[in-house]
Amino acid sequence: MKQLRRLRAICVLTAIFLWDLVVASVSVARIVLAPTIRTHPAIIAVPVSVRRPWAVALFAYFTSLTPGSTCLHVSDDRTRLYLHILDTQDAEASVARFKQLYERWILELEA
Amino acid sequence: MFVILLISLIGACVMPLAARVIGRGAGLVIALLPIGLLAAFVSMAPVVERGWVLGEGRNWAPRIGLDLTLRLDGFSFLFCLLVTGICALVVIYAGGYLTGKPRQERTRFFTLILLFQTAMLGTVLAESLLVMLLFWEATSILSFLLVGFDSRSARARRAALMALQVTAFGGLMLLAAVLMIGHVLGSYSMAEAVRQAETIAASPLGTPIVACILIAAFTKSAQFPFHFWLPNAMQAPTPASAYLHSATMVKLGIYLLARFEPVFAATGWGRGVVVTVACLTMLVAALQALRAENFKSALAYSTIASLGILTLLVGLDGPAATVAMVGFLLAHALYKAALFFCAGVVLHATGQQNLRALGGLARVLPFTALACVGASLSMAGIPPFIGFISKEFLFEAQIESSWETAPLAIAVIVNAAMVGVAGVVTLRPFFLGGAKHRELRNGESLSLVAPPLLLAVAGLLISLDPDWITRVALRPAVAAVYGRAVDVDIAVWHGLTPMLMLSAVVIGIGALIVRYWRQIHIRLRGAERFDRLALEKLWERSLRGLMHGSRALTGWVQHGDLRRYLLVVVGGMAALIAWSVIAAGAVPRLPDAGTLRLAPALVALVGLGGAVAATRAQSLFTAMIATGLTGFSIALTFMLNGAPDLALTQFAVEALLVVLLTALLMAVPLASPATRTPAMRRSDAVVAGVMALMLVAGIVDMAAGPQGSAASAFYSEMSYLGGKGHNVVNVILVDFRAFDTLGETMVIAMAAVLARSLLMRRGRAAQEAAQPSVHFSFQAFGRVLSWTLLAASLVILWRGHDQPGGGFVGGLVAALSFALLSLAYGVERAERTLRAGPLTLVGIGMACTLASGLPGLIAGRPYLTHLWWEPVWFPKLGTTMIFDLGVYLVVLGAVLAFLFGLQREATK
Amino acid sequence: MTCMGDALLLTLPVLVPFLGAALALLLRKHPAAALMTGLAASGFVLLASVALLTRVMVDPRVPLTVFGGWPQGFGIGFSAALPGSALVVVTALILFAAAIYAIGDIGPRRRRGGYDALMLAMAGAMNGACLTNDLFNLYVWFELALLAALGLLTIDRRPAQIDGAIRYAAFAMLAATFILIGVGMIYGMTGTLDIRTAGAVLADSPASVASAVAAALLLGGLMLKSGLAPFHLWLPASYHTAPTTVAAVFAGLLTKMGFYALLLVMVVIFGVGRGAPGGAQLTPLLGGIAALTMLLCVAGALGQTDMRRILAYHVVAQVGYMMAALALGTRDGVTAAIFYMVHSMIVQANLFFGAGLIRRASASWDLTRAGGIVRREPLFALLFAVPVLSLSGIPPFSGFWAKLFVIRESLDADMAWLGGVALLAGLLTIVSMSTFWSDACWKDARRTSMRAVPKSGLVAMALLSAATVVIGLMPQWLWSIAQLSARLLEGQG
Amino acid sequence: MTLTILSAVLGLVLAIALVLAGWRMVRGPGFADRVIALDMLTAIAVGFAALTAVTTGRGAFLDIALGIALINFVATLAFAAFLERKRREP
Amino acid sequence: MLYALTGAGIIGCAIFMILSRNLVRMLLGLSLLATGTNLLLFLAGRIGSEQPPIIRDGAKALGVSADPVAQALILTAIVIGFALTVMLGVLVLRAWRSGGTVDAREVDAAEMVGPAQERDDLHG
Amino acid sequence: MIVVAMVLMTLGTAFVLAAAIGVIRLRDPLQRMHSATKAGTLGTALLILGALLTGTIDRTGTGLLTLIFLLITLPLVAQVLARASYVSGSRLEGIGSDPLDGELDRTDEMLR
Ligand code: NA
Ligand code: NA
Repeated sequence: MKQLRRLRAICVLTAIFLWDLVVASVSVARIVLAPTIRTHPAIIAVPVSVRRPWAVALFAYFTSLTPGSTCLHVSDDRTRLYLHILDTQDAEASVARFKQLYERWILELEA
Repeated sequence: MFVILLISLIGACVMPLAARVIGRGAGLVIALLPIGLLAAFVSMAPVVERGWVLGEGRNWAPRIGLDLTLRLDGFSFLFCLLVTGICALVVIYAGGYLTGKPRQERTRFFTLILLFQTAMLGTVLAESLLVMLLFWEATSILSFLLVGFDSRSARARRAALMALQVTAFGGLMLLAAVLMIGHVLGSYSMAEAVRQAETIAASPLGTPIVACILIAAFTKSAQFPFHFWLPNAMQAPTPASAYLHSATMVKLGIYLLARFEPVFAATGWGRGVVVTVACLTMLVAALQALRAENFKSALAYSTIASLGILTLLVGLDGPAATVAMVGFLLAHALYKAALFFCAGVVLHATGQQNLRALGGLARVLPFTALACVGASLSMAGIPPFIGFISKEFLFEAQIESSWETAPLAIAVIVNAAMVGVAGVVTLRPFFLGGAKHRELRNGESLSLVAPPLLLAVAGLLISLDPDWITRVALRPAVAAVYGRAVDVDIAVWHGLTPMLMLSAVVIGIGALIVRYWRQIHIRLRGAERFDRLALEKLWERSLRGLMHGSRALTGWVQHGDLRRYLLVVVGGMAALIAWSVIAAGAVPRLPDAGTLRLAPALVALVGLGGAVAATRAQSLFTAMIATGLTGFSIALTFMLNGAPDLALTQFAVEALLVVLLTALLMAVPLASPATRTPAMRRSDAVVAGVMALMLVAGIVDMAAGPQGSAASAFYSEMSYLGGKGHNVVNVILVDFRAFDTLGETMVIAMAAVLARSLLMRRGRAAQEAAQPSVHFSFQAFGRVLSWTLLAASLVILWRGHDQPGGGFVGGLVAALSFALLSLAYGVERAERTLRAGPLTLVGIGMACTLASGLPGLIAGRPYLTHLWWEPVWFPKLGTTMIFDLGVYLVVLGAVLAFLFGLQREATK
Repeated sequence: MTCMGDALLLTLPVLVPFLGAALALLLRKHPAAALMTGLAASGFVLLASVALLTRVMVDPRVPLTVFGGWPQGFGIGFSAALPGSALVVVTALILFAAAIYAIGDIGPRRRRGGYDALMLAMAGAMNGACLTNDLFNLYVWFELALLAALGLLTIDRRPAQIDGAIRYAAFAMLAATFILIGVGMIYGMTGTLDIRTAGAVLADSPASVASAVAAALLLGGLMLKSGLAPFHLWLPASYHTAPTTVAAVFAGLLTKMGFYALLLVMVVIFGVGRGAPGGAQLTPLLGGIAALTMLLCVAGALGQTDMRRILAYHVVAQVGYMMAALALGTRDGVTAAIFYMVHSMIVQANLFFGAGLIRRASASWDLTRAGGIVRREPLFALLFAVPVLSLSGIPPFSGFWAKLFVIRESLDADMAWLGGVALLAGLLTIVSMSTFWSDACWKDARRTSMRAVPKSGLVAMALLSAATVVIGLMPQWLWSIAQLSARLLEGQG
Repeated sequence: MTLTILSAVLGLVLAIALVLAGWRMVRGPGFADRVIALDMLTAIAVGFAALTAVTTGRGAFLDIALGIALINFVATLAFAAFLERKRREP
Repeated sequence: MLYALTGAGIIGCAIFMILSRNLVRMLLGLSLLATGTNLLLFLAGRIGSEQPPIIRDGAKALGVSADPVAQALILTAIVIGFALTVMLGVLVLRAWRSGGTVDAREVDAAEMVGPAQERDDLHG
Repeated sequence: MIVVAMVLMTLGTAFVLAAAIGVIRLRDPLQRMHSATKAGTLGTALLILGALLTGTIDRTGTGLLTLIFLLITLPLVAQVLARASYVSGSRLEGIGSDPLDGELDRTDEMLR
C-alpha cells in the first residue's frame, strides 16, 4: 500500500515536472521575446515541512523547474528554501503554490 | 724516433715517481731519461751529418688527412740536442733547487718538465703540420702550468694566464695557417709546404697564411708587440724559466719562421715585416733590459732581444744569415740557460733578486760566480767564447744581406746593451756592492753549480774547438734551413774584418754601459713612457675591456624582461618566415572556393571573437572565459567537420581547464594592472598580426596544394581488417601510431610527477581546508552525478575502439567525476574516495601501456604489435585494451594530481 | 632472427627507460630502490645502445622496426641509421654517468620528488628522438623531454627554479607550436609523416610558399630548442637553477637533441646541402645565425662569474659551432657538425659535473669564491682539466678536432669568414675557460674548510673524460661514423 | 533532402544563438553573467551534436551529445564554486 | 581559407597575450595558442567531408570521411597542450605563492646573479 | 513521423534561440539564468527528441540518456548558478525585499 502510494507520488511528480518544464520554458520565451522586457523578480523564503535531506533536495529540485523560479539557497537547518522568482505579482500565492504542488507529493514519498 | 718519443712520454709519467722515493739525488736519477735520449740522438749524428733526412711514418688517421710522420733533419737535430741536453741539466739542477719542497710538488715539477721535453721533441720532429700543431699547443699548456707552478701566488697565476692566452692566440693562428695550407695544397706535409712555397704565396690565401704564421711565431718567440708575456713568465720556477723561456720553447717561433722562410720570402713583403718586427723587438727589449732591476727580468728582456736577433737573422736573406742564426741559436741556449741557473742559485740562496740589493756574492757563491762570468763573457761576445763567434756572424750576415744600415745600427746598439746587461748581472751581484749577504738560506750544491758550469765550459770549448759541433750539428742545420749545403767556417779568429771592428765598437759601448749602469738605469726607470711599451697593460686592459664589454652586451641582451625575449622570438620567427618565403620566390596559391557552410563558419568566427575578446579583457577571469569560448567554438568546429573524437576531447579538456584554472585564479588577483604601455601594446599587436598573416599565407598555400595521404588511405582500409576497430582515429592512436600515444602517455605522466612535487599533498597542509560552502542541492546530488560520470568514463573507454571515445577522453571524464566530488564535498573527500595516490595510478597506467606491447615482442613481432582473442561467446579482446586502459589510468592519475594539488593550494 | 634481434635492439633504448620510469614512480617512496632502478636501467640502456651501434657498424643493412608490425611508412618506425644510433650511445653514456654522479648529488628528498622517473623518461625521450623515422613522433619526444626537464628543473621548488622553469616553458611552448604547425604543414603537403618519404616528396615538388613557411617554422622552432641566437635568451636564465646532475644532462643532451632534429629536418626534409627546393633559401641565414650565436654567447660567458652561467653560455656557443658546420651546406660540413655534436655533448655534461664538484668543495657557485682544488683534490683538478681543455679546443682532446673540422670545412666550402668567426670565438673560449680553471682549481680557497668531493662524482667524470680523450686520440673513428652518418642523412648510404 | 536543408537552417539559427551567448560571455558585465552565458553554450553544443547526427546519419554524434551533457555541467559548477569562493577576496 | 584565417587569428591573439607581462595572461595565451595550432593542424588534413572517420557497422573499410590521421595528431596535441597549460599554471601558482606577484618583471629570480642567488642556493 | 520530428527540431531550435535572446535581453544575471537554463535545456531536449524521431539514427538509448541527464542536471545547475550569482554580488533589478539578507554572505560589489 505504502509502495503504491509512493509510486503514485513519483508518477505525479514526473508529470508535474515535465509539464512545468514546458510551461517554464514557454513563459520565459514569452517574456524574452516580448517587445519590452517587463519582469517583476523577487526573492522569497518558503518554509519547508519535509525533513529528510533527500526530500528537501527533491523539493528544491522541483521548485527550480517551475516557471521562472529557482531555489537560490537552502538554509543550513534545512527549514527554509529561498527562491528566486523571475516574474511574480504575488509572492504569497507563489509560496502557497509550491507547497501545494510539490511538497505534498514529496511528503507522500517521505512517509 | 717514435720509440724515442714514446720513451720520452712514458718516462715523463714514470720517472718523476723517483722524486717520491728519493730525496736529494732524485734529479740525477731522473736526468737519466734526457741523457739517454740525448745519447740516442747523438747516435744518429752520423746519418744527419751526411745531410740525410730520417723519416718515419705511421698512419694515425689517414681519413682526416692525419699521419704521424716524423722527420729528423739537421735543424731538428740541433733542436733535439738542445732540448734533451739542457733538459738533463735542468732536471739535475732542479733536483737541488727544489730540495725541501713537498714531494708532491717536486714530482709534479719533474713530470711537467719531462712532458715538456716530449712536447718539444714532438714539435721539432713532426713532419705533418697538424702533428706539429698538436705538440706546439702542448708546449703552451705545459708552459702555462709551469709559469703558474706556484699557483698560490696571484702574480704567478696572472702571468700564466697571460702566457697561455697570448700563445694560445698564436696557436689558433697557426691552426688557421695549417688548415689554409692544407686547403691550398691538399696536404699537411711540411716538406710539401716548403717545396711548394711559391704556390702557397701565390694562392689567394697566401697573404692570410703568411700573416697567421708570422703571428704564431711572434707570439711564441715573444716578438714585439707580443713580447710582454715573457718577462711575466719568469714567475715560473727558475729551472723552468731556464728551460722553457730561454733555451727551448721560445725558440719554436724561430723554428717555425726558419721552416717557412721560403713561404714568406716568396710573398715579397714577408721579409720586411719580419725584419721590422725583429728590429722593434730588439730595441724595446734592450732598453727594457737596461731598465730591469730584477735579475731574472733583466735576463728575460735580454732573451727577448736575442730572440729579436734570431728573428732578424731569419728575415735576412743570404746564407750567412742562416749560419749566424744557427750559431746564435746554439750560443744563446748555452749561455742564457747558464745565466738563468746562476740567477736561480742567487735567488735560492738569498731569496732576493733585485740587482741593486745584491752584492758581493762571489765570496759565498764562488762556483756560481765562476759560471756566471763564463756565461756572461759569452753573452757579451768576448772572445774566445762562442758568443763572440755568433756575433761576428751576425754582423757578417747583415753586411751580406740586402738590408743595410738601420738593422745594422740597431744590432750594434742592442749588442752593446747585451754586453751591458751581461756585465751588470755578473758584476753587481757577485763582485760589487760589498758583502751584503753573510747569511744564506741555501748554499751551493753540486747539483746547483754543475749545470751552469758545464754550460759555460761548453761555450768555451765549442768555440775553441768548433769542428765537431760544426760538423755534427751546425752544418746540417744550416743546410736544412737554407735548403742546400753551405760552407760553414767557424773559428774565433777570422782576421781583421769589418765584423771585428763592429765587435770592438760593441764591446766599447757595452763597457760604458756597465760603468754607468746605475745612472742609465735610474734615468730609464724614471721614464714612464717605457711602461707603455710594456704593452702588457694594454693587453690586460683590453682583456678587462672585453670582460666589461661582454658584461654590458650580455646585460643588454639578457635584460630579464620576458616580454622582450618573447618579442624577439616571435619577431625573429616572423622575419625568418618572411625571408624564407621571399627568398624561395614562390607565389601563394589560393584554394578553389568550395561551398562554405554558414553555420560552421559562424561558429569558427565566434572562436576568433573569443580570442580577440581575451586579448582585450580587463580581468583575468574574463580573459579565461573568453579563452574558454574559443576552445568551445573550436571544439564545435571539429564536430561540425567530421571529428567527433576531437570535439569530445576538446570539450573535456575545456571543462577540466575550467576546473583547474579556476583553482589557480582563486589564488591570484584577478584585476591585473596594466603591464604594457599603449605603445607596447601596439607594437605587440603588429608583431602578432604579422606572424598570423605569415601563417595564413602558408596554410592557405598548403591547402591549395594537392591532397591525398597514402597513410590515411591505408588506415582507412586496414583499421577494421588489421586493427579490429571501427573508429579509425582510435585505431590509429592505439595501434597504427600507438608509439606516439605511448610517448604522450609518458608526457602526461611526467606532468603528474611535476604537479605532485610542486603542489601540496595530503598531510602537508597544516590546517585542513575549511569545508567550502556549497549549495545544499549540489551536495545532495553530487555523489550520484559523480558515479554517473565515472561509469560513463568506463563506457567511453570500452567503446572507444569502435565509437568516439577511448582512453584519453575516458580518463578525462573520470577525472571530471572526481572534480565534481571535490567541488561538492571538498578535496579531502575526493582523495579519500580515490584511496590510491594519483601517482600510483599513473605508475600502474604506465606499466599497463608499456606492457601491452610486450606480448607482441615476445611473439617475435615488433613491439606494440597487438594480439587479439576473439571467442565467439564474448566480445573480442585485444592487447589494445590494456594499452587504452593504461592511457586511461595515466590521464586520470595525472589530472587528479593536478586537481587535488591545485584545489588544496586554492583553499589554503 | 636478425630481424627479431633488430626489433628488440631498437626497442630497448626506449622501452627500458620507460619501464624503469614506471617502476621508479611506483618505488618513489623508497629512494634507495629508486636509485637502483635508475642506475640499473641506465646501465642496461648503455649496453643495449652499444650493442645496437655495433650491429649497425657490423652489418651495412640499416636495422628497422615498425611498431605495431605495420608496413614501413604506415606505422611509426625506428631505424638505427647513423648518426641516431651513435647519438643513442653518447646519450646513454652521459645518462649512465649522470646516474653515477647522482649517487652523490641527488638525495632522498629529490628522489621522492620523482627524480629517477623524470630522468629515465628524459632518457627514453632522447633515445626516441634519435631513433625515430617519424616527424610527429619526434615532436612527441620533444614534448616528453620538455616535461621531464621541467620536472627536473623544479625538483627543489626554489623560486629561481620556478622562475627559470616558467621562462623555459614559455619558450618551449612557443617552439612546440612552431614545430607542430611546421609538422602539420609537411603532412598537409606530402601526406606522410615519415621523414625520408616527406623529404623525397618535397624534393620532387617545386618550391612553394607552404614549403618555405614550413621550413622557416621548423628551423625557428628547432633553433629555439637548441638555443641558437637570437632565440637563446631563455637558456642562460634557466639552466643554472637546476641541480648539478640535471644541469649536466640538460647541457649534454637537450640543446643537442634540438640541434640533431634541426640537422635532420634541414638535411633530410629540406635538402640543405643538396640545393633542394624548400630549404635552400635558408642556407645563407644559417651562417649568420651561427656567427651571432658563437660571438654573443661566448661574450655572455666572459661577463659572468657564476660557474653555471658561464657554462650555460658555452653550451649555446657550442651549438653555434655546430650550426656553423651545418651552414656550410656541404656533406663534410654535416659530418663536422655531427662530430662536434658528439664531442660537445660529452664535454658539456662533464663540465657541469666538474662545476658541481667545485661547488661542493667550496660551497659556492661563484668563481671568485672557489679555489684550492689543485691542492685538495689533485685528481679532480686533472679530470676537470680534460673537458676544460677540450672545450677550449686544445689538442689532443676531442674539442681540438671538432673545431679543426669546422674551420677546415669552412675553408673547403669557401666560407672562410665563418671559420674566422669560429676561430675568434675559440680564442675567447680559451680566455674564458683558462680563467675558469685557474680560478676554480689553482687559486687558494677562501674557505679554510673544504668538503671532500664524492667519489661517485669522480667516477662519472672519469667516464666522460675517458671518452673525450679517446675521441681526441682516435678522431678518425668518430669522423668515420660522422661521415657515414652524413651520407646516410643525404640518402646516399 | 528537406531534412538536410532544415538542418542547415537550424544550424545557422543555433550559430546565431551561439553568437548571442558568446556576446554575453564576453560583455559580462559581471562574472555571473559570463558564467551563465557559458552554461547556455552547453545547450547549443548539444543541439549542434543532434543536428549533425541528423545530417550525417551517424549515431556517433549523439554519443558526443551525451558526452557534452556529461562534461559541461561540471565546468559550470566549477565556475559557480569559483564565484562563491572568490567573493571574500578583495 | 576562413578556417585558416580563424586559426592564424587565434594564434595572433594568443601571441599578443603571451607578450603580456602578466603570467596568468601569458598562460591563457599559451592555451589559446594550442587551440589555434590544432585548428591549423586540422586544415592539414583538409576540411571537406563532415562524415566522421568511423567505419559503419557491417562495413570493412572507411568510406569518404574527414582525414583520420590529422585527427589522431590533433588528439595527441590537444592532450599534450592541456598537460603543458596546466603544468604552467602550477608553476605560475608556485611563483605567486613564493613571490606574491604574477608580473613577469618581478618574477626574475632566475635572472639574478650574485649573492642573493647564492643564498638561495645554499639554504634552498 | 518525419514531420513531427522536423517540427520538434524547429521548435527546439527556436527555444534555444529564445533562450539566447533572453541571455542578451534580460536585465540581471539571475533573470538571465532562468532563460539560459530552462528555455535552453528544453530546446535542446526537443532537438534531440526530434533527431531521434527522424529515424536516421539508431541511437535511441543514447539520445534518451542525454535527455534524462540534461533534465537531471538542469535544476541543479540553475540552483548553483543562482546562488553563485547572488553571492558574487550581482545587481538584482527590481527586487523589493531580500529575505536572504543576513542569511547568506554576499559581496558588496559585483565581481566583474
Ligand atoms: Na735568413
Ligand atoms: Na747588405
